[in-house]
Amino acid sequence: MSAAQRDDSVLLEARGLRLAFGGVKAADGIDLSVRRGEFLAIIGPNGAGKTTFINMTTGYLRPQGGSIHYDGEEITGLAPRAIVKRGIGRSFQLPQLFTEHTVLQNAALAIAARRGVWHPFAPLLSMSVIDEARELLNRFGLDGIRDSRADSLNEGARKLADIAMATALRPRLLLMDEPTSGVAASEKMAVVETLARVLREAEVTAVFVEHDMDVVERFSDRVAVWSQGRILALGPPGEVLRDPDVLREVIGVAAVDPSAASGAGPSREGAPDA
Amino acid sequence: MITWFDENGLLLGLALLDGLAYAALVFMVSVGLNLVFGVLRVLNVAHGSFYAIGAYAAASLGGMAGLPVWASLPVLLLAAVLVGLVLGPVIERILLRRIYAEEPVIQLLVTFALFMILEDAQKLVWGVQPVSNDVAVRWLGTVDVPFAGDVIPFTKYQLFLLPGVALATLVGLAWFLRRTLTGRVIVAVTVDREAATAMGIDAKKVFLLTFTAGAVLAALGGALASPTTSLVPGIGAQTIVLSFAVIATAGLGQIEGAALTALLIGLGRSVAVYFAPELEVVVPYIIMVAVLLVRPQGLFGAAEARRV
Amino acid sequence: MLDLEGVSVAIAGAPVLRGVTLHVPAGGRVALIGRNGAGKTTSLRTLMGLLAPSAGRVLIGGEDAARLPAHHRARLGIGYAPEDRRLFGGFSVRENMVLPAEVLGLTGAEIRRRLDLVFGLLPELVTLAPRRAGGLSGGQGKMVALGRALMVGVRAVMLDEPFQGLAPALALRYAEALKRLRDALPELAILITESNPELLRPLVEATFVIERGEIA
Amino acid sequence: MRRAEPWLALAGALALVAVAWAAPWLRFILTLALAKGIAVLGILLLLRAGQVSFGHAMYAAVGAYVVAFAAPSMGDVLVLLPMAMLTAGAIGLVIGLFITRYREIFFSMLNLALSMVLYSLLEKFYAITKGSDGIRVAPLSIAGMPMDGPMAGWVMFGTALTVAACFWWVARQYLISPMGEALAAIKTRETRLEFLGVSARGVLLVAYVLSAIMAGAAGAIIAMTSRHVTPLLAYWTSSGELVFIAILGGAGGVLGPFLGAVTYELIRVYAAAAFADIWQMALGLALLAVILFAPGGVWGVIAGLLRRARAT
Repeated sequence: MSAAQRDDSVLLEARGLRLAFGGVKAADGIDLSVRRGEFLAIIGPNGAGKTTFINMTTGYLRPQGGSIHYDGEEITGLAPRAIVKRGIGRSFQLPQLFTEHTVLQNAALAIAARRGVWHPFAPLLSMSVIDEARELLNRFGLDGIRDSRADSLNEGARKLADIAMATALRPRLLLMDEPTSGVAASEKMAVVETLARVLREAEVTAVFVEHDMDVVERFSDRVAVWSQGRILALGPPGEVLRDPDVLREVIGVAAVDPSAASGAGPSREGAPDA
Repeated sequence: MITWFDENGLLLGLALLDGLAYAALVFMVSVGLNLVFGVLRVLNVAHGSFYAIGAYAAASLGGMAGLPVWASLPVLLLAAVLVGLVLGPVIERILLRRIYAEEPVIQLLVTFALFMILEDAQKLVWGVQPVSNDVAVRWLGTVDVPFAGDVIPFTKYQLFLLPGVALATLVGLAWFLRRTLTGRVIVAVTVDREAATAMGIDAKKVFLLTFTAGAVLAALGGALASPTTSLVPGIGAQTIVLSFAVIATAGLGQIEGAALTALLIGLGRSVAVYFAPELEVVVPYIIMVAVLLVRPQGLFGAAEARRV
Repeated sequence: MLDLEGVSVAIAGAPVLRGVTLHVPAGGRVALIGRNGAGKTTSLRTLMGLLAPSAGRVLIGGEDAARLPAHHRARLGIGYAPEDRRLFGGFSVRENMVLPAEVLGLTGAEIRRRLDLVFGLLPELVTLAPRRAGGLSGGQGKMVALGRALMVGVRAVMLDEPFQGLAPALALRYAEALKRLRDALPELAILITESNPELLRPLVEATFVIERGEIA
Repeated sequence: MRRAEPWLALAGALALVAVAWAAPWLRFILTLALAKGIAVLGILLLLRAGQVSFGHAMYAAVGAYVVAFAAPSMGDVLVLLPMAMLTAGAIGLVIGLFITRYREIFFSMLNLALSMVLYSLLEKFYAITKGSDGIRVAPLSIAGMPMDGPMAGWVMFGTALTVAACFWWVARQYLISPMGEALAAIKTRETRLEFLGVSARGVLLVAYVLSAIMAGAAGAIIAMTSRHVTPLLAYWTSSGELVFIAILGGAGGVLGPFLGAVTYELIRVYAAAAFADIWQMALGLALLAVILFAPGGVWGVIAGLLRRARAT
């Protein structure tokens, strides 16, 4: 996404978010503004509070302090359903599919959810819904497996179906929790490219948690680095991913030493599926 | 208020004493049900039948001719252990072992079928006429309990023995689960059956052991109840629904919670017996609904760990 | 040490493994590579006896394991760190590690000896030891799962996707721990699953690739 | 399978009429079986959401007592039946608002608890309900015509068959509608449903109220057929019986409940005749046999036969 297209006005604004589980601070004063139309990547070590941020923004967890504004309106502590209605969608680290339904039925249910499910006697798979569902699956390259049951899919397809369901609601902001985890390394780039194309076409603003630095580098406009419930750094990927603090904390190399980064063992392309 | 107390003080005292004894019995049964559910993940509808059969067996054994009076107490224990050790392993091995992988509704129905079978079996063995044997209660005699400037004569059996056994069970079970290896093994299986197996734990043995222990506890509850009441068909059904109420109110997998809830429900019910007899059966459920309205996961239950 | 010979496994009627043959020699370090759903976890679970093969043979230390109940694997010195950690959340980290050793009936002295060994290999665990396992982050949990597997796994350990979900920094530390393991316990057989072959190359001597339930 | 179902239903209905005509003493049994099948249909809806109600007999009891109380003043089948359904539905709505917050064991046990509350109220408030003696239902009429003798039996049989057919159709359409499919989504991934902006509670509530209405209709038919209502209708074992029939019939198809109910009632009648004292035991053994050896239930057996017939 080029800078020219971007509208710099803020779509989502989090101020001073705090949440602790037991003694562990999952959010310790998070301030973050997400701009309209941007792709913002969140990186950081395990347990830094990345998923917690998504959970708070989508109403799954209620912050103990701070506020979240979306499009000028305060949405702090609203229920997930109310937040979905305002145009915020999400996908999950572990894909949340209806496992006893087919891929097509999953998509159709998501579409029906947008249009309203309260019709007791119209079949779910009526023509109008099927057409839209197939179009949706087509866009994500899932049409070939539309009649497979969701629990029989491989992880990559499950991830895509999960995101497809979130986009079926036509959100304006989409939060994705590790969209590429579980996707085989060889397929990862193709999956992300598909995803980026679909989201760009629909003019969706995206926030995504990601462990793969290549994906972050290629697909984000800005990167936020999470560490122990705080934002350690925020900026364009070219800058942030070269910051020595970030390298030490997140990527695990002592300094900007090319031999260390490409040496033996899991290196910065490391943690393959994570 | 004062005049009410003058008129009803004795009745209230009696209700509290009765409630305490009753709560002790309810605890014995529901803690076993809870333990079995925690480990096997099967809600055993036939658990109440163990209670009933324990009670009938105790009454029959205790009624044998030539038994010295002092033996009336050990006989209760003996009956419970016999019933639990015979029924528990047989049922676990033959029936439950086949259904651990099934859906909950199937498991419920299997134990429901078992309940129906055991219900008729009781009628075949002990008939439908009331059976009673209160030698143990009479042998221990009564004690005068001072209450609100008055005295209430109450049986020692109900005042000391029942709460004593319940308390010993509570403390013993909590100690066993936390401090002994077998206890920790049981807890590990409760948390994660497969991981426990990979750690070298024989989950099948743990299931057998736990189910048998649950059966003994239920039978012991019945055996201890037998000298205080006359036994009729249907006591098993009554007990199981009450135990369901206790564990749902307490929250699943709670031992101390089950004890406090049993006390709450036992006292509530016995107060109702004296002051609003038509509400006797309803009170435990009113308590349960009231609690779950405020705390959907039960009084002491932890909210489900969320994972997205 | 660990062998699958033409093993087929079906889960809920759907075939997951089709005639898989896999050999991990004593003291060998072997990677099992494949994408998600290819059958890696199923292979390990079958070796652990948690799934029963519909065809083929499972050998542990050269012996047919068909009649061996699942919980006997630990007795044979096989440790297992599942992909999703599966720690006992209410126990402390130390209790999690000690439990399998106690179940085997090891003496207190032997348990302490093994604990010291594992703490030496995985120094991170020393500070974690008193903490409740339920409160750990995913990455820390992976370390504990490895430590727990090593408490009984004296002849072999099976690690299921140990790097999955680890941030790069933690993945690096985990890999270092595996290297220390290799140097300190040369007689220990290790079977690791991974979806990225590059990652394990420096750590293993042999690699099997599994695709759609078959060794490619 | 789904396409064959209407034909199977028609064939089944004709078979029932033929049996009721050939063996009049079975007509009474079959009417009760159809009524129970209707209640079980409601259980089936909840099972689709993965929830087991161990207390739905309470709604059957509500329907039955509505008939018993109202029959002396307005004893017309065409009035009593909707009245019973409405009352059961209204109570189901009130209870449902509370109970749809809970899942699994809590859902089961709360239903059971509330049914036991109703049971003891019915039993203890003798002045109103005549306690465990129960109430005799006053003579009835249909569309103004008094019912008596063998004609009454046929009217009730016809009523049961008609109501069963209507609810069969309703359930069949409902289950493939978005709301019905969302029920199955509650079973597999309720979180996702919420994040699609759909109220899982609302979805479950609709099914719950519908199931209460079905049970209410069943109770009304039972009361009008047997002409005697007792608190036992609400007892938890009656609820267990409904779940039992649902599994016996097989949870696969919408016809299952009726197959299960007819099978169940026949086993019960013959067990009661053959082993008077241990019919419960015989029934329990039959249930175990079905679960262990024919897990698909009667519906599963028939579906298997049909598939084999088509294959050859």
